[in-house]
Amino acid sequence: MSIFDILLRIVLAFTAVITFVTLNALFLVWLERKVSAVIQNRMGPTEVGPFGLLQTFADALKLLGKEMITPKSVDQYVFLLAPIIAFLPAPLLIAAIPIAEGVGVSDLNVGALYLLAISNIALLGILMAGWSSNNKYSLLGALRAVAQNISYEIPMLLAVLAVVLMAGSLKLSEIVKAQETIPYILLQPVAFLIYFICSIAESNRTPFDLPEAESELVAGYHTEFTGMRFALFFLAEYTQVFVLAAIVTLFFLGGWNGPLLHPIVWFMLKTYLVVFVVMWLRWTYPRLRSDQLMNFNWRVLLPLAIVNLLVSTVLFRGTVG
Amino acid sequence: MIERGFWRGFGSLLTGLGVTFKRMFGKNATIQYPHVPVPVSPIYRGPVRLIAEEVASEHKCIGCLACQRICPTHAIPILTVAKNEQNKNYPVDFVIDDALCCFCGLCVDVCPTEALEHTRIGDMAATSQSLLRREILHEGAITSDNFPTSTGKKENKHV
Amino acid sequence: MPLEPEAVEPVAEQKAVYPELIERLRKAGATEVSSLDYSKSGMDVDAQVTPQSLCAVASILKHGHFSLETLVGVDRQPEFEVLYLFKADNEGPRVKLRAKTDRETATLPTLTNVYGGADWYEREVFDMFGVNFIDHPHLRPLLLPHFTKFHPLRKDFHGAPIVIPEDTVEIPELDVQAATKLGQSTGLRSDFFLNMGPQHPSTHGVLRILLHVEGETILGGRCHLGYSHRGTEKLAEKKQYVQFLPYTDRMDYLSPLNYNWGFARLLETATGIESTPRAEVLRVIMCELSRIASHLVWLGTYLLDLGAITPFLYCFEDRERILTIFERATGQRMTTSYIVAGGVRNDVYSTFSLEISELMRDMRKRLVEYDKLVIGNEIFLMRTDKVGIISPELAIEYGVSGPCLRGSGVDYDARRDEPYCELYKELEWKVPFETGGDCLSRSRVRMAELEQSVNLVEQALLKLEDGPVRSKVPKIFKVPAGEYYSVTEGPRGIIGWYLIADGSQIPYRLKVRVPSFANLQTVEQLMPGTRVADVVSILGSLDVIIPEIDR
Amino acid sequence: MSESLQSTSHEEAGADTDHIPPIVQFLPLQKALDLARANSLWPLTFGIACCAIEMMAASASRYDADRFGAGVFRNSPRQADLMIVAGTVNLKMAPIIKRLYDQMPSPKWVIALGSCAICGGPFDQDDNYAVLQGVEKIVPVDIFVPGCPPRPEALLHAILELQERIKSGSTNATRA
Repeated sequence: MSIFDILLRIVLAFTAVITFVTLNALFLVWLERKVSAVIQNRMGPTEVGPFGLLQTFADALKLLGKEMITPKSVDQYVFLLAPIIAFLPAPLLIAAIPIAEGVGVSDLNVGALYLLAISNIALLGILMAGWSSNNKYSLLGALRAVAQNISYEIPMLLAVLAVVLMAGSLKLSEIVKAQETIPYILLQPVAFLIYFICSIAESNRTPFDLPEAESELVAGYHTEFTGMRFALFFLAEYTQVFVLAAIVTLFFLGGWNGPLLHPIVWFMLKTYLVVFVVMWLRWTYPRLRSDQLMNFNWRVLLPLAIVNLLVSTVLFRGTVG
Repeated sequence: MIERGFWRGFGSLLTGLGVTFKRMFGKNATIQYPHVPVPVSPIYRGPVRLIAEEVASEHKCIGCLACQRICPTHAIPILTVAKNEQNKNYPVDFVIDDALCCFCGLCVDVCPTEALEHTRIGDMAATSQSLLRREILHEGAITSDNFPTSTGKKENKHV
Repeated sequence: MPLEPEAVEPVAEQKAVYPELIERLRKAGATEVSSLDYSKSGMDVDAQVTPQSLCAVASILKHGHFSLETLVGVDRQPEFEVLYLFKADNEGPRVKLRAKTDRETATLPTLTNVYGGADWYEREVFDMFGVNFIDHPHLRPLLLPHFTKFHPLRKDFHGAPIVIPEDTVEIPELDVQAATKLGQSTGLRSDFFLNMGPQHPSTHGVLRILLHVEGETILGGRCHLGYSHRGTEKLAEKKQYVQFLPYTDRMDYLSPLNYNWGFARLLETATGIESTPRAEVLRVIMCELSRIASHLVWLGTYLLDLGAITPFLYCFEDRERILTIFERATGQRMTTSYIVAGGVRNDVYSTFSLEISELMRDMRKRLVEYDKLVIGNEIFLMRTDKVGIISPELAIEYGVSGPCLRGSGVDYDARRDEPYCELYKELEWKVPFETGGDCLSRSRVRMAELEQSVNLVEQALLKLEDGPVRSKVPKIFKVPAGEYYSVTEGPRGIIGWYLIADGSQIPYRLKVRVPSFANLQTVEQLMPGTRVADVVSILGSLDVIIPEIDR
Repeated sequence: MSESLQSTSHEEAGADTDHIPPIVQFLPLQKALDLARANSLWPLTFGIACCAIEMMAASASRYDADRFGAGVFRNSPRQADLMIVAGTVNLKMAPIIKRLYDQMPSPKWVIALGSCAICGGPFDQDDNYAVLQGVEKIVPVDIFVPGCPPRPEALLHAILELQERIKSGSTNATRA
């Protein structure tokens, strides 16, 4: 392979991933508005395009054309960099997710580890946003985000570890292959629950949406961001939701395994089902308080995750090892 | 007091999800406003108008100024009265300022000849404040569509 | 025109039922203590106090578990008078203390040492009349902007043109000193000030709270009011009684009918006009519907504050149905101007009862649903249980009323204990109350009240008989000279109207005692030690309406 | 009444930023942008008095302003396009409204909802000392909605009217 070939592949992959990230996020925002509308017995966007499908495009275009305000008191460079850093993991994560056997940008050997590691870069962006805004609400939001993400990381890792233990590999396609007969949600229900809760907390969705708690912190860490910079946070958030759902699908729902339909269709169906559940939760629950959030993690989730890991080690690995 | 406990709490969360799930199949409550008119009560106190008589330029109004005096918000800034040949009062200039009006209906209540009435217009919007001062003496029957302030482009164009 | 306080008519011997109290007030230094006819003036005991004896007399009342209902400043021309209205719990008397001060010195001792709740009231009087209260902890303008140099409710004030100084385009200086005093600053300064509002999603309007926080823990906080002050009480002194009706709607726009009723009742007490039986039933039905609508907005916005959006839309959907009925019956959705002295303005439409009973049937189902979705929800319980506890003592001291008072275990409801409408005695219902005093208790009281209101409406519908809806009212409406007070129970608590009439068509002084004012005042006491998220929860559970407070 | 505020309102519309118009303007792009802007009016969560409740009702299920893309209420002025002044503006509030307006990124629009916001309404009577005679004294208003309070559909109508005006490019807002 010549250098030209490699470059072309990189460019192609990059374009494909960015396009997917954008379109997917726009679709998810539309979906979120429609789901909330259905739950709340109203219409949601209808007037812009068929079924309001173009609504989010109008929103995005508008945000592009908005004046970008950089308040005088902000920390200039950090403020400019923050949304980019927050958005960065979105394409990186999508690139590492296999959609079906051999379909995907890259199927890494340490895929599971990679996903967990990269997704936390966004946190840095959030912290930078909150710190540089020089706004107390932003700062509080960022601090909440950091505390919350770091705490929930641990039980999440432990839950994934249980899955990796069973599959015997960190490679995502291997993990999916291991679930050809029984998806891990049946074998590892506790790990699934822990992982699901933690990943909702990681992507700052209700009932764990404290970093941008609208009624307390105005708009949390992105209070001072306008136009496209704000849109980047938005894109990042919705991509994170998609990635969350994709990982749940890969780890617990058997990935693209399924009868009759094409594997890609199966994968997308399962992923969007999980996305729907996440949205459903958001439109049902109030949010927790920061100390309760921490309590729940350290007192309930973490011990549960450790016990779960121990038990599964004994049950599934004890005989082999 | 509500018993608190892990399982009860877990159950309550599921119950909550159940409620919203059931609502997903509920009836849609939205009135698609510009396409479908919003029903307005028959006694709705909309912007006030003067009832015109059969003979043009003759109104029931006898120029007693009771409405102007009772109006708590001074929303009838101009009400000029003249005398006709039979030495009877009649209005020559009658302006109502919808921007000031608080739609309390005291003027309609107080009118001795029932010359004033409320219209049923509920969706006024104007592009300038001066449009809201209405000369009601020679005004025809006003409706939501020909209300003087509106540009008449209520149908939203699809993109 | 100078106005002398009305000579008090002595009440017949057998009616003066509080001789012991009167005796004790006399001993403490009150002069001219007398009892009044409750049915005519809305007050039981009236006492003149000197500035020196004010605190001593008030202490007597405090030991008797009286709560401070409001302060009424009056410009008697030339001297100023401040009226202190007290109320004993349940069947006890209402007591009015009068303290005078002349125009030049305009000083009175503060009552804040005895009654903490006097704080804001005194600041309001300071705003409006320029009366100084000696030793008041922070006597600053409460409702007016800090740059105004006038006292609007003085009779010699006639709306001087105001020029806003150039520098006030900026948000005024933070009140750092007052906030620092509240917090126990440590040597290591990790504390800072967090400004909530006036544009903040959970302050329910334009309230501003300056929080002194350390991390997310609150050391103290101060409320800044007046961002929605509209000078209603001054306007009342320029409007005829009839013309003032629309303004009663706009004080508490979530329950305009209850305010309409309060004002109508005030005029009825003052003039002796009586309403018709049908009108009374209609009033009860409409006001209870209004209470339901108001509580629904509370439920929705409270959950919005706690982070759940969907209940808000459900509640508004139900509320829309009630508003549709209001619109068909009164002609407006919110600013109804429906209940007037002598009855109601117009009769209802033919399918009124049918529609309401259908709505109430659905409402019962909905209440069960709300109970499942909201009140039983574990996250809701975590956010409200043991948060923002108002003790019964605090509640009484600050004059808290309505569901907030009943959530603190004080069983008082003006509908039952000071029945201003015969119908409330005849119908079968009970006053819900909880003993927790926290946000959860207040929420549960409101949920129970929703159910009771549905009960009341359903029973009242059966009592609806044909007849006139308005009795004869003179065309030129005048109120005989005198002082009147009337109390009704709104969705947020006691709505009191204090009227000083001089016999003309226009009130001499009209003071509204709004429930949210006293309820909100407790928030400064509840905040220390909680977290930022709790402030939102506490504020939401108090269910305040800012334009009602600011007037 | 408020001389000082009025004189500064238009020059300082974007007081905390320097507004530089783009050098090259493409007409079709401008058209597309206007279309997008018209269909994506995010209002600022900002209620003052009675009208705020009707504003909330307009976004609730029965009227659902989200159908037109105007249901995304933003709490931060930095992310809002439309300021709906819903209620009485008094002298204490006026500087804050001005400030909020300045904090919004252009292009931005203002709807004066209800009598009070238009001209002081029922409260600007008999030399009232507290109330501003309409929010127009401090910020440029695009649409006036009479009513006390206006019905939710009046607000929807105002939004539609504003959309038309944005599409035809005839609003007060400066184009970015």
